Amino acid sequence: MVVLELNEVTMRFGGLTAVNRVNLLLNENEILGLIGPNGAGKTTIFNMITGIYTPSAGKILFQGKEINGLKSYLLTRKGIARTFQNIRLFGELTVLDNVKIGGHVRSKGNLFGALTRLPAMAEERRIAEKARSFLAFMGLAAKEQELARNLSYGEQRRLEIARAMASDPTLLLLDEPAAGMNPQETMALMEMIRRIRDKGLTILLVEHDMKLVMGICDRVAVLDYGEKIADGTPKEIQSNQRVIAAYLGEAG
Amino acid sequence: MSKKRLSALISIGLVVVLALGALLPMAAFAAGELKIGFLGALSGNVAIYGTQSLKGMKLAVEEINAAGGVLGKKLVIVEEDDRGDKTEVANIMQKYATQDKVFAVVGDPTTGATKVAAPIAQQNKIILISPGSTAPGVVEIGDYIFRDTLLDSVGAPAIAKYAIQTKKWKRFALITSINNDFSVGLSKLFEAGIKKYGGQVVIKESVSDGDTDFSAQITKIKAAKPDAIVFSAYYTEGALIMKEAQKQGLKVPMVGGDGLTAPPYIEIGGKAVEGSIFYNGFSPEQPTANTRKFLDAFAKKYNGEVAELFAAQGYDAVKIIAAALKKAGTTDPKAFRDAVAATKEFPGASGTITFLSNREPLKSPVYLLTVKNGEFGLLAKVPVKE
Amino acid sequence: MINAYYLQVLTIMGINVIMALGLNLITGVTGQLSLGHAAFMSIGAYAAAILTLNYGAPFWLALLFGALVAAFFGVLLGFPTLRLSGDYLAIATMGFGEITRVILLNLDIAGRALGISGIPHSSNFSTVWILAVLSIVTMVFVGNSRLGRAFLAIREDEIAAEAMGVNSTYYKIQAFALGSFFAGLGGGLYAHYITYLNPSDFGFMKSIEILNMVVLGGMGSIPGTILGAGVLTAVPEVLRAVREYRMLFYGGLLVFMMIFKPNGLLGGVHFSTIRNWLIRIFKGSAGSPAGGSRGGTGAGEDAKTRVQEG
Amino acid sequence: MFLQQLINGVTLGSTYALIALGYTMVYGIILLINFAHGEIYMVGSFIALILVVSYKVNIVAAFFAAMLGCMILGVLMERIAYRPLRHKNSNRLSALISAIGVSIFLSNLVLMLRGPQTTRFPDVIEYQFYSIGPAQISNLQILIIVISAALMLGLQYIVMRTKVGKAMRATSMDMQTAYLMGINVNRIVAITFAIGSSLGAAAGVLVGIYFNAVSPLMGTMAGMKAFTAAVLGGIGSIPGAMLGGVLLGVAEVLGVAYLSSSYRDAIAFGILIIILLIKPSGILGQRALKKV
Repeated sequence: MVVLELNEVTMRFGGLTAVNRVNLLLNENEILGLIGPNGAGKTTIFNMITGIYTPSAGKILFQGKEINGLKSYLLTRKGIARTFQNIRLFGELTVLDNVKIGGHVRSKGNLFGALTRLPAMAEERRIAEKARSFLAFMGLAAKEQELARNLSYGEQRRLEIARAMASDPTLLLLDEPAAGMNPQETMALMEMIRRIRDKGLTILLVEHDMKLVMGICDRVAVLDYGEKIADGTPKEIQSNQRVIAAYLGEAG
Repeated sequence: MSKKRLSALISIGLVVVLALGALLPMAAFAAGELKIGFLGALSGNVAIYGTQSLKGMKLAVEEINAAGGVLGKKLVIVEEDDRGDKTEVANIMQKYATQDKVFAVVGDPTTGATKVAAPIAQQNKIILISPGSTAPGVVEIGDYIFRDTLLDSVGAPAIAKYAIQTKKWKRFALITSINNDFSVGLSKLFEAGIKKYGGQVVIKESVSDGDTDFSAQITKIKAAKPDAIVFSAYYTEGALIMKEAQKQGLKVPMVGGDGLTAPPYIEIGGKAVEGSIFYNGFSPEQPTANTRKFLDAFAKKYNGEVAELFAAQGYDAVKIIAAALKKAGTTDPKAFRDAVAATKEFPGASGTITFLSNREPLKSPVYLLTVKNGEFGLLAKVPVKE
Repeated sequence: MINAYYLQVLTIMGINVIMALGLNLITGVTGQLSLGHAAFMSIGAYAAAILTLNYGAPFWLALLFGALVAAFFGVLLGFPTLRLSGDYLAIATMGFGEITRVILLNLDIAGRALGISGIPHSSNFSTVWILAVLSIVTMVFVGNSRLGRAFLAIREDEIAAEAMGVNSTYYKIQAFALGSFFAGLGGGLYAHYITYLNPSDFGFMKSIEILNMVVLGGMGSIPGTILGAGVLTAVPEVLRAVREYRMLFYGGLLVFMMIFKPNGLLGGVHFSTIRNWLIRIFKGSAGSPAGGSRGGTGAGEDAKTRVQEG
Repeated sequence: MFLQQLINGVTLGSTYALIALGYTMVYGIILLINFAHGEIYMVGSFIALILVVSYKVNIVAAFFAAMLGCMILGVLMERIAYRPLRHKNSNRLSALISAIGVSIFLSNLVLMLRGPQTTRFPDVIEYQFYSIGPAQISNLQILIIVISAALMLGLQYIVMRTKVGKAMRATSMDMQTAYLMGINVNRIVAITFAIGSSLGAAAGVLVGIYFNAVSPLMGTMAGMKAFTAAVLGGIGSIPGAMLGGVLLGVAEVLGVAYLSSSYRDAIAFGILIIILLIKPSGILGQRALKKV
């Protein structure tokens, strides 16, 4: 089953075309890697899928329904969760609270609930329990009372993932999850991403670390100057002449 | 110890120190003193009136004490700055009543603050004399509440009559300052007065205290072709309005109340305010013997400063209190109150003052003044009867 | 020892606590700087006073009515303006405050510049503090709920909050409505304590005064806000010098706090934190497992767990 | 009468524009609403007043002295109240609150030193009137309009054509990158405050001359109105400040002329809120995409 489909999606900023008629398919329970040189349009695609930008043209379909221009909180309700390239945690809140907020769309409670404590208590316990399970899953259980801003860089990256998972998404978008991690941390992260997939999630990954991309992705799509230049298994991509040219071109 | 806990401890310490400070006795109570509380703003936007009243009060207390005090005791003024803030007024009044145990309060010069303080004074049976409030609804608060101002309900018709019958002006533009309670109240009286004597209000405009641009209003007023501009608020805006009229070539005089009769009106307005007419209960330029005496003493005490209306009224309030105390022979609230209420034809610096049975002041005469050659000049003295 | 004067200062302190808690919810918890809190206070005060004076309504009904009207205006202002962010919102709320003042100056039912006088003196120490305690409890409950976490998430990072499914506009309006409700409640109590209302008492400076309470105590912290309201009500009464230079002091305080202690005296301190310190003090600090290596919150939670186990 | 009201409005609007230029400049570079700008304007007015009245200084000299004085004040203010915050990387609300603090401090300092009363600004320029059909305009009104326009053009030139201006624009786009490119960001921000504050002082002196009145409380309301003007025109845009100022002045005057003078201030702030809602970027402003 197709979870996400990009159909001729284009994004222009003034005179600049950042993304040009990109097509992309993401199947259920698949890990798709999105790579490309800097400025190729990866993050723009990310921001379109998550509702920060509305595409100038083309369609984005999630589970067969068009989601162009939907606000990001609605997308989260539908089952799309994300992490951020430049970490955006709730720094002054505890690790546990961060994950609890991640579960916002999967829990109930309003002003009335907050004031009449009793029914809310049970719900609160359920929220906390769930949040703790995600923390444990990401190996952060011991840190639950720390303030998020006090975590190490790698821990913050993992907390972002835990927080995103708390919204019970169908599709998880990871924006450079390994940035700033050391090789050991990256290895551990790869393992975690695999385990997330094993839980039944579909994952779209933007990443520069080729070892990680080639190591865990089922499929890889390559962008250059806003256009998709290749799409295939890691093996196919590694031997694709256009891809090599694009990367070498950048290096040279 | 974490930084957080340290700052929490500091906070708790702060609270404890504050609490202790508040519980310490405020001032040693000297047996030979009678305390009068001063209410008014010494800082903030309305500080002019408070500062003036306090100066007048201090002069009065000095004179009384020099003459041996009252009932063998010296008078002392307890002063706090209420900044015109109503919460402050309430707190200070309550403090005077409970901590300082004053037997009388002079203040506040503004109506609004007086309305906040008066119920507390009434409840504690403390005489309160406001040296400035003129709007209705003040003395009605209780039988311990008085004021020694010239009531607008006397002055406004008098000046309207003069403008219409003597000056033969018929068409008036009425300007109100909408954020000034004195002005809003006075405008109604002006309107009624103008109507009563056969004049006509051809246009009504609003300004706010603190405005400096009146160009749009003056352009409108000019088109309405009035004989005079009636302005019910204070001298600063009054003078600036006349300046603007002068710039736009609108050559009509201003008619107003005692809010305009202060030296800055002429200072700011210059030639533009020539020919303005207004009423006042107090005229430094045409003083009676009592006023002369007060003005000289005031100038001597405050480096040659010319006393303004609020200073004279603050001075009179203290003098009225002292006289009543002497007459009552006791500080017993009931007897003292009755003595204040019985004040009749008191020869004050701001005019002759009688308290009517409803505790409203009757001040006579009312002076009608004008601006001539850059100075205030007397037009007429209008005696006022009950 | 408690005479009428202390009682009055404490009562006004209680009113300030209620209003400051309202602003803390908007500015401290949700991170939306409001410079028009006094306007909501005035709306509550006038609505309540008009109800008791002109319609003879019972005091408690007038209070509730005033608070609800204020909340209604909070929503009204919220709907359009909350799409604005940061300083634009602050300026819009300031504009709203000025507009409210001008409208009150033009309303006959509000007595124009003459204001409303003779309001029954119905507020007293106990009503004010019962309501203050109720407000504190409400704030604590809200703070520990899904609603409160949504507010906090918006303050911390609006884009991330939206990405977590928090409809930020909806929650910001709720924060404004709730915060304005408490401003209105405080206003109603104020009206029935001071017994006289005038539009000039609810200007920009009043908003700043309330903001100062929150900033001094610690934005987002309930105990901090209470402390801030308490200190700024008491200090001018005790220190004469502070009373005279008050506005100067307020201005300087804002700058000073922002530079040296932007989180206020008790920033990040919650009732649970204080409870944990107390537990620690009474149980002795021996055998503390956390060793205080991290912030107070972490260490405190350990203590709490121990108590629950024990 | 309409023409006369239009002239009234344009003159009033020019005074707003003069103050608005300082707001827009500072906001354009460091995204801070310099709340204290209205107070700078007030202080400028007082400096000129004191020089002219007490020291019998020539008005032109007093004008420049006021600009210099406020330039120093502006730089000091930035150094004490804003720079520490910028270096701490604290959020923008902190900077705004700090700015409000400076504003309250300055206005109350002058209030304590001078008292609340309005002081007369002497007539330093002889009035002359020129007729335009049924309306008339004074030499002073022309002077204010001309000086506002000249200062706007001068400022536009500095920002667009000079090296310092280029550095300012770079700083406004991305402070971090500008710093990495070797621009002394602190110096550029200080220069911005210096220019902005001296413009505020110029406005203060001109308005003092025009309305003949100076008071410690004049800064707050004028500042709020001028800020509204800056937002109306598109904050950050220099021609926008001019346009916004004039439009606001005309709207206010026409509001008094044809609606009601008692709602005057509500009209100005009503416009502010409506603009913020309909086009937060203002008439000439550009809308920036938020970065994620």
